[in-house]
Amino acid sequence: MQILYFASIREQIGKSEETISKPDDVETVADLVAHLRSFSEDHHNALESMMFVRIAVNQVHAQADHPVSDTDEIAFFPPVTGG
Amino acid sequence: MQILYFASIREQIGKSEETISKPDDVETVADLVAHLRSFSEDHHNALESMMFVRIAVNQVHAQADHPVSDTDEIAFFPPVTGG
Amino acid sequence: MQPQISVQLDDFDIGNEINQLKVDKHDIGAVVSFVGTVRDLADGLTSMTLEHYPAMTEAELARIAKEAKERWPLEGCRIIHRFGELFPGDNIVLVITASAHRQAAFDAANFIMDFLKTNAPFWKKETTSRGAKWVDANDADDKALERWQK
Amino acid sequence: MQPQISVQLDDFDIGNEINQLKVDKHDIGAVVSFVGTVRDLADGLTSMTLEHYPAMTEAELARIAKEAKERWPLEGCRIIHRFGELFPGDNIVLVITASAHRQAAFDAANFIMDFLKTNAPFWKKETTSRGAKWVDANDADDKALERWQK
Repeated sequence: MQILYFASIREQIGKSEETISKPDDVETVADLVAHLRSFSEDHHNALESMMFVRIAVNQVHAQADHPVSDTDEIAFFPPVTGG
Repeated sequence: MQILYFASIREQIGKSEETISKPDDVETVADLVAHLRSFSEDHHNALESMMFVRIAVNQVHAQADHPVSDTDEIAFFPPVTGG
Repeated sequence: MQPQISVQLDDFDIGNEINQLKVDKHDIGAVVSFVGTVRDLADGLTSMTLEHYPAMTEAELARIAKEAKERWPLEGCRIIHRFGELFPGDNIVLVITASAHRQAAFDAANFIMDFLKTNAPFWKKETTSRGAKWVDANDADDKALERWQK
Repeated sequence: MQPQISVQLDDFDIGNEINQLKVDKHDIGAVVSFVGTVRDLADGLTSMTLEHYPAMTEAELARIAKEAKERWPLEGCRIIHRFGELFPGDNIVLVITASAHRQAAFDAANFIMDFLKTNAPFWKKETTSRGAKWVDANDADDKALERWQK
């Protein structure tokens, strides 16, 4: 699966994307976040507060209980500030 | 006093303005309208329905009970349709 | 901030007008504009003539803009209303409001248009192949005013 | 009517955009536009950088425009959002809505901006003499959405 990071989350993690294989026990975005937090202290810190992290699955806004598959593009970003 | 007519009321009366002397018993716009109606059949018809006629006294919207003086500019016109 | 009012025969350029409103202003984050145009309806409108009450028109538009300025924190306000003979697609009226806040700009422009529609002394006469006819006032315009009552 | 969406580095010309929206349209009586610009605040903003999520941005703006089109009778709808480095006074976003009816045009533009502010994947980073800082999201923007709930 393709993981994308934007804005302050991208800066905290230090990369804009990474490709990972979905572990069998990762079924939802929430599971995926728990998995990603184990990658590094930066991942842990950037994805710690899910009140702050917004999610898109395949370019559509999603909630933490959204299911994920190995072919998905999952993006994590802070609340948007365009306009 | 200076009397002005606009739009359909101007066309019905056949003139855009006329200068008249205020009769002593004309104290309000309503009195003035009654006076003007006596000028001609066209005046009578144009000013017959006060539901339809709008009034400005010295370039400010006014109601029929607004007092009038001999130095006023009184305008009569249909509901506005600009914008 | 002094609202800028024009009543004119000539057309206007909305981009120019917005740029002029922004000159020397630093706290504009939102600019809302309304353009009213001559509709080319099914009955074959050939032209529209706008009559107005010159001595009153600018004063009435200024009064409406002043009321908007008292209700919302505006950094700029521009009203242009044309008169004379206009054709389908032509511009009739332009209202621009500028503010630090987008909702203030939206509400002020909306308010100005509602009051302009019922208070500014303009009258439209439409000419079609069947002749010329004064446009009737719209009851909905009176209704639109009610929501702004304080 | 197909909403026209652009996400671009370049600036836009609001007059041009309105004219293009009117081509071959006959029933437009009202055009409302919103322009969002970079404010030059007291703390000495030198520039603002807009990051976005390219694969998602246009699709999200199109989804918002489609929702507006389903709610109001629109004859035209145009959204342009810039990204990259911008400076005080620069244009950021343009929304244009055209309709036969002025209130539909006002409400649709207002609705699109409220949804864009909370849903379109853009992030602003402000640079001042003291460094660069991501702009915090505004709670008021979430509140603004509530009034559009059906």
